[in-house]
Amino acid sequence: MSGNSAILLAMAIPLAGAVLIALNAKRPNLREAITLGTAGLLFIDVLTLLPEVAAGGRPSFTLIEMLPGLPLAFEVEPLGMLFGLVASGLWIVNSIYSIGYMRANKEQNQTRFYVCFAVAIASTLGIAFAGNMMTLFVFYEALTLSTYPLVTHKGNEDARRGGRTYLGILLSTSIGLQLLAILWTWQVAGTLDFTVGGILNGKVSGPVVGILLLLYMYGIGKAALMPLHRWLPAAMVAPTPVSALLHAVAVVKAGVFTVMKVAVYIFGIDFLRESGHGQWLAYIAAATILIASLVAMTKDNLKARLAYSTVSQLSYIVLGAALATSWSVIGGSMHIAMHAMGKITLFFCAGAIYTATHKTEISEMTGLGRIMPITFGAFLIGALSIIGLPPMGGSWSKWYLALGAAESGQIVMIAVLMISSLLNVAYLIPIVARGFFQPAPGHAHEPAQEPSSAGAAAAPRTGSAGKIREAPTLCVVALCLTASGCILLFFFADPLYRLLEPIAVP
Amino acid sequence: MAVGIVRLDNLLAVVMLSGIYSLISASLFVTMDAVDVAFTEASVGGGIATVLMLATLALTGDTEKPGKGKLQIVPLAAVTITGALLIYGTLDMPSFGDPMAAIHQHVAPRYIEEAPKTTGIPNIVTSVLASYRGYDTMGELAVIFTAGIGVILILGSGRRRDD
Amino acid sequence: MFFAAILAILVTMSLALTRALLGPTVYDRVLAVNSFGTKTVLLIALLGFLTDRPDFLDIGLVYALINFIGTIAVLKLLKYGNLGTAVRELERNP
Amino acid sequence: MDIPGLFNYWIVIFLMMTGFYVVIARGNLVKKIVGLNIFQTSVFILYISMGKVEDGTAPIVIEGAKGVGAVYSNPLPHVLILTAIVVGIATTALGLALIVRIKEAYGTVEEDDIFAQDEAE
Amino acid sequence: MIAANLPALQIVLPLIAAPLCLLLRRGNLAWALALFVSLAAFAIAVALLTQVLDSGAISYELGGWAPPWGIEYRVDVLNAFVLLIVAAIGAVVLAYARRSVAQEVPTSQHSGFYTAFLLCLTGLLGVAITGDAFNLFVFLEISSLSSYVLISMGRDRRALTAAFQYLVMGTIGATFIVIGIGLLYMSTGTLNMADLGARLPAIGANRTVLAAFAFLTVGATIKLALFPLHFWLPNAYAYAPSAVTAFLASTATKVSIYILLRFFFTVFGPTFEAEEITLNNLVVPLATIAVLVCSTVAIYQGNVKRMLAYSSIAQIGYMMIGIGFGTVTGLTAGIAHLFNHAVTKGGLFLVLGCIVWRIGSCRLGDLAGLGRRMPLTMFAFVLGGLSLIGVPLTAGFVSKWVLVQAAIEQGNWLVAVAILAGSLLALIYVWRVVEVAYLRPAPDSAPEAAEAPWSMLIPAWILIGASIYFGVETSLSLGVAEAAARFLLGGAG
Amino acid sequence: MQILLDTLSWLLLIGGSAFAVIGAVGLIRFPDVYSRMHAAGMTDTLGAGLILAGLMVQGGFTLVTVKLALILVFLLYTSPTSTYALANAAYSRGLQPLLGKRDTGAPPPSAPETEPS
Amino acid sequence: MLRAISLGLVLFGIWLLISGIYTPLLISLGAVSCLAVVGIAHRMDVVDHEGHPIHLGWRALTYWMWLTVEIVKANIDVARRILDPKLPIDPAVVTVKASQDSELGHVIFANSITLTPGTVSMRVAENTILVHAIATDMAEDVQSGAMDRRVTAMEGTVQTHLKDAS
Amino acid sequence: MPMIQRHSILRVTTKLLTPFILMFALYVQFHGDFGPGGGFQAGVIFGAGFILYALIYGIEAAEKVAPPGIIRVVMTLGLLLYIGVGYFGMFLGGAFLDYNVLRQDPVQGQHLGITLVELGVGTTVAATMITIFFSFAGRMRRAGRSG
Repeated sequence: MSGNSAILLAMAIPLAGAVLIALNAKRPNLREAITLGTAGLLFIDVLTLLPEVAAGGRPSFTLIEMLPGLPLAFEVEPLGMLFGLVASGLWIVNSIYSIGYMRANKEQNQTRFYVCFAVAIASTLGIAFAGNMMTLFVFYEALTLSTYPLVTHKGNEDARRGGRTYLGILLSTSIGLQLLAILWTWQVAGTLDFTVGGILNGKVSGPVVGILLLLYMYGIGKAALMPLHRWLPAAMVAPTPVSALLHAVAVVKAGVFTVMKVAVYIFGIDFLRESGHGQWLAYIAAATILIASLVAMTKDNLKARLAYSTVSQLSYIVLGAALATSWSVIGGSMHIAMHAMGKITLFFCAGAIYTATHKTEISEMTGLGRIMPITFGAFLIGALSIIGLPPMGGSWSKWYLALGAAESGQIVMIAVLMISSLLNVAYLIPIVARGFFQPAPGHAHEPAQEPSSAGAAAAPRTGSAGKIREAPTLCVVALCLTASGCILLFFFADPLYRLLEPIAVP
Repeated sequence: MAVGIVRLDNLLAVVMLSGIYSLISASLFVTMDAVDVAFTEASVGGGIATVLMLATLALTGDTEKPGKGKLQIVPLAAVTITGALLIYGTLDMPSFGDPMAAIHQHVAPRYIEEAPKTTGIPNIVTSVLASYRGYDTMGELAVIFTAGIGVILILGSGRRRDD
Repeated sequence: MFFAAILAILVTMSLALTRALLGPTVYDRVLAVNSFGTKTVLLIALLGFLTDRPDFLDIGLVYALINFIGTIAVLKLLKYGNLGTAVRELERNP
Repeated sequence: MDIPGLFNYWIVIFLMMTGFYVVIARGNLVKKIVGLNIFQTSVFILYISMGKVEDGTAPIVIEGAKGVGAVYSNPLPHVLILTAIVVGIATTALGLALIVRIKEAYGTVEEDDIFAQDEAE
Repeated sequence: MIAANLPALQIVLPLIAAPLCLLLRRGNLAWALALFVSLAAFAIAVALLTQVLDSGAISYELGGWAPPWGIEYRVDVLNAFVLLIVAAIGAVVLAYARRSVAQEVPTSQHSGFYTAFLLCLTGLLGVAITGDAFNLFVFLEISSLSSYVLISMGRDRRALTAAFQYLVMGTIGATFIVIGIGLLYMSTGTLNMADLGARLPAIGANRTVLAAFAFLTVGATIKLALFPLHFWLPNAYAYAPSAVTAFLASTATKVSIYILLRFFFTVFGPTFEAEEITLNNLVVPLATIAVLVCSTVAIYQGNVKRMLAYSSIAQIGYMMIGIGFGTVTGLTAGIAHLFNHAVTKGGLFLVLGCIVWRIGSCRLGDLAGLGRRMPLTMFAFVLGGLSLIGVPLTAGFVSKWVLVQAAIEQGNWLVAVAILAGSLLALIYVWRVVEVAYLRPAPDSAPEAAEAPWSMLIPAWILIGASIYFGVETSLSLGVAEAAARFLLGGAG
Repeated sequence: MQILLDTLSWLLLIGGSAFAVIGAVGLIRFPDVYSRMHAAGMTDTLGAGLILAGLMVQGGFTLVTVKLALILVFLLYTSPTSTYALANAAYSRGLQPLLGKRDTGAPPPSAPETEPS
Repeated sequence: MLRAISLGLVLFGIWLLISGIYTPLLISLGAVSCLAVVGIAHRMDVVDHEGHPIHLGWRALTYWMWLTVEIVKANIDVARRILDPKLPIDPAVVTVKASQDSELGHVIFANSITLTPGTVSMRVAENTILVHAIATDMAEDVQSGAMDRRVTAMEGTVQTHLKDAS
Repeated sequence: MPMIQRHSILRVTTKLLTPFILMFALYVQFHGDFGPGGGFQAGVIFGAGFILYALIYGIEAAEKVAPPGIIRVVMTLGLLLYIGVGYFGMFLGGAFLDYNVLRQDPVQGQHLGITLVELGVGTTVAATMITIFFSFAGRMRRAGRSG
């Protein structure tokens, strides 16, 4: 299969899947089979691209010329390859998990759910493989719009409000700031094609660079740089699989991926570094890392805590871009994969806990670890990866980031990384500890305990009432897979590094 | 008189005054050699328009709500500005009746010269109206036709419908 | 010569106009308007002679006619508040 | 600049603006239409006055010896205004028809009463 | 013979069909005739555009009289494009109209309705095609008068007041245009627009010409409902029958913009100094305010039709911004947006018509739960809404992209930001509808609603589909728009 | 001959004008509608008649004269008719004429027949 | 029928008189026009003794002459009153007997009264006409019946079948 | 003695005048080429004559003379005549509304064209005026009934 058609297929497969899913709305089993099949096919398709890219090839494909000089074009480069692999690979796992989750919770509108999911993945791959900023922007918007129905899935007032915040922040930043930045870039550089070394390099100078950088960074709302992070906790009204894949992987990673792309291909890391404007961006990122971690500690709702954790972790990647050294860029890019794997595990666990017990607050989870050992075990692994302890994948990316900070002489940043790791420990480990080491309170299994805010639409758990067991098998399988992924990434970090090397060392 | 139209509350009187206005302007048209126009203005402005307005008054009552006679500032300003603009525009206009004005130099002479010969009728206005600018006249006819259709659609045709 | 007559007519017209503006009753206005119309007919006729193109008397004729119709319409409206029904019918059942 | 030569325009403009004022300032719909009429008629006069040629005569060819060397006024404005008059009467008719229906629907032909009723809905 | 007379046929075909429609007493027959004729007009427009693109402007002398003595039809890229828009929208809306009109207009008035509709079409086409200033006025009046009639046929009594208001404003606007034309004629002695364009530079910007310019601008501005003079529009659109709203919204104001373009660039020429001053200092700020204010007002509308009407005013603002820049990019953006918005807004109003047809209302609250009950319709609305917002891959995006580019080119950052802000406001008002339709459950008392009939849905989807298509394939819209812009700027200067 | 005709038409025109002006003065001076009608009638009949006659003399035996005559006839037909209609309308809508010293015993105008318009 | 023909002839005569252009085309157009008008008039039912009173014949002419003299006299009278600074008017409303048999006669009488300045007919009833006069002596003039007699005379023989049932 | 009102004056005058008005309208129609006037003016006068008749004799009588349906058809016929002349010119190889080709001699062709076109104008205008008046008066009658 040639690379070119593979690129097209990467978007066509999920879209075709979406159509098939929509057509089989009345047959849930077939529908879900299609979902899984599509996911598998997609992953294989993306994998076929890997050898060529790893060998230094840049498969490309131009769909149409949307505006004169501005085609919808695709080009696969290492960063996109990585992102595409992560997204498509995790989609399989997530699909398995979703099926278990959705069925167990008897959610409404499942067909719409799967359709939008497939469309969102298609958009994500579009972002990953985009060959120019315009194409990226198009799919960026498509991703926002296709995930909106997922966020508001429950359809109640809460979900609507969350959806409004989500859409409001993401679209207004992208249209108001990012698009402006893109236009400006187009005006200045005359092209939007991603070019190694940056297209703005030498075209602008002085404060304009700063303004443009600001526009881009805040325009990419999905990167959740403070203070434009509000949408991410708001999006937690979505069902957990959505939070897991989209708000741990696809959407937020699309954001930071775009940040990376902009840093590497629009500004060019050398240019960015030399202009000195990366500096303040690094400070903002650092501040976000710390503040979000602190906020995370105050959250009792598990998903909210994870959400703030995500905000914090995303800024690692932004930091990587802002430092603009080869190490930091590689570290940041690697963190896309590492954090994805870790965070999806954590969200899967949260969803599993919810499915099994209908509990959302951390304070209620005492003693659950003994009843759901696999879930909590996986949670521990994920948490360790996020914290950055070996032998988890997360340790590598933090290591490279720290190296990058050292390379640029930013000792403060190393300190920030360290403090942040400590904070991670402080807000993640207690959950595990509480689950394993504290005894369960007597009334823990009362379904009436369920907070009203959590899923009014969710059907009460049927079957053996009061008896808490592990979550549905499909959920557990999925979270085991990702947990082992975290460990695997530690051992197979080298290929990743080699894949990413070309972007940092032009 | 125009002021009278502004001030009067009695719509009937207003309508009649507007009829007079038409008559006056028609006389002016005659003095300015526009006999065809005067003809039309007389028959339309003085006749049909008045009758239609009366018919409307018969249906809607003929007194205006009182107490609205005082001048309103915003419209007055708009009017003043427009008027000032027009007067400003007149400053570069050719004097009244100046035969050397541009308007009489370019297109018109040929009509006067040629129209009677090519169309064989002495009334230049008619020949320009129906032939040189016959297309305008067709448009005009379409306009009046539209008005007819419109009135039928809005008011129903005269024939009683049992609805 | 015609000019003098025109002047006279103009004076007449302005007097009629004054009456039309003064009112006080609607009937006064109608009367003034009607009178005004007649004067206009004369004016047109005189103007035709003044400009040496007396062949436009058709306009005067139209004036007289239109003026008449207008007046009748006004009066019918004034008297009956209705324009569509036959006079005879209106008289039978007022 | 020949101010007296422009005087005619100014009178026309005054009339025009009076009509215009009636249209936009008066609340009675019938009066608006009357104002519109006056406004348009004044424009007609403006046109015709620009078509007048001094010592000219109506643009109808005089047959025979009398017509030799006659100066005719510009016929084109006349043609245009004929068309414009027709447009004017068409507009008037439509406007009046609408007024009749408005009266039937609202019971009034005063603009502010109508607005008040619309607001109340 | 037919090929040579295409420009005339473009207008005269619908015109002769109009009285014939009236003679056909049966509404359905009238509809069939109207549809047939509008399709023919569309075909002619396509033929004209290709012809113009191939071989340059076409001139057609009506009555065989050479211009400037006779009336000339002059088809160049710009008006061939406008003709295409009008004819296409006309054809689609007519195809759509049958069911919609059958519901909203009494049966006895059907043939009259289609007559008026065809007259309106004729008028708009006539305005677009003519090369004679006064002829433009005449056809403008044909279209205006018939649109007053069409608007007044709405079921709500407010349709009457709306039509009346429109009548008064429209007549004032048209009279202003007449004054302007008269003053121009006075200064040059000609009425042919090309001839005017050739003669005006010699006269220069004397006061009469300036006044003419002012009157034409204000008159056209009233007609196209630029911001401070827009107040007649929302009611007119909101209470007219659905098909009429769709047709007028996507054509009438566009044709008015065309008038403005024509006068600005062909008659006065792009270098006319007063024009530059006006454009930059008056039109652009006003248009920008229009975008912001009217988008904001649209957010607060409880009636979706009204909302879209305000949105139209805002979108007109975009076009005027583009035109106001007076550069190739700006004009391209303005003209392309003219096209894109016509397609999009036409589609949206048609979709709305489907909704009204089904549930008899277009109040926001009544749309609850429609996403489930009329999925195809609502999905079309979402797509159209996206185009209105200017999301990439929709037509709305393309023209806004070029527009912002034009703003940046001029260094006018404020306007660029305002354009983007306008998009965000559009997002808000579109999303209010989407949220209600998809996320709010239908009240139990809601009437049983199913999809609208295919005869309505398909035309609506054609336009919505087109608005997506032209977001992806831009060579037609942008290409022609750019050619037109170049023509306007280069052809007369 | 020509001089004679000119003088004649002169006299007619002057006379007509005089009557017209006097009638108009009457239109202003008279106290109520009914009496003003008489003044208006004056201009309509003799004023118009004399002026038209004067013009006819000018026109000689041509089309113009025929048209003038037609106008005159027309005026003589319509003028009393409209005056009558006016008087009738005013009277039947209850407009009381101002009366002189002597009461002639005429019936009072009837009450308004229809609702006020 | 006869009246229709005569109406057509009269119309055509007037056409010829005012047309001034005697090409075959226009004359034939004129003839067609007159025919059309007669047709419409017939449909309108206005071609009868009232609408087209040719039966009055020459008597009308003599009556007109007399009336003209009356009008001139009355005009001078009213003019005097207007110009007199004292404005010697003395309005009166009187009833005048109308002895004509046909409505047409009434009409002629009433219009004659109106045409004569100083008197205006205000209401035509069965056999009387209500007249407003500017001065009492004028009212008395009308009441004297001179005009009434002349109109009746002009009307000539009584045409009973024409009584209108209004 | 009760005074029975009679409106013979108005009726009789109208009867007398109507045919002349109509004739005059046609005169204006056909003499527009030579003097002031033309189709439009003729149409208006014709309409006015008819309106006078309708004023005095009532709409019912007027509608009997000219049924609204027929008037409506006449209205379209005038416009069709105009456009038809235009088309005819086109079929004969000229431009739209080219009268030169109507006859061998262009001058005669022009004359013919103008006459026909003016006739079309007159027809439509007269019919439209009558229609508009009928519509207004019809409303009045309806309003009078209900009120």
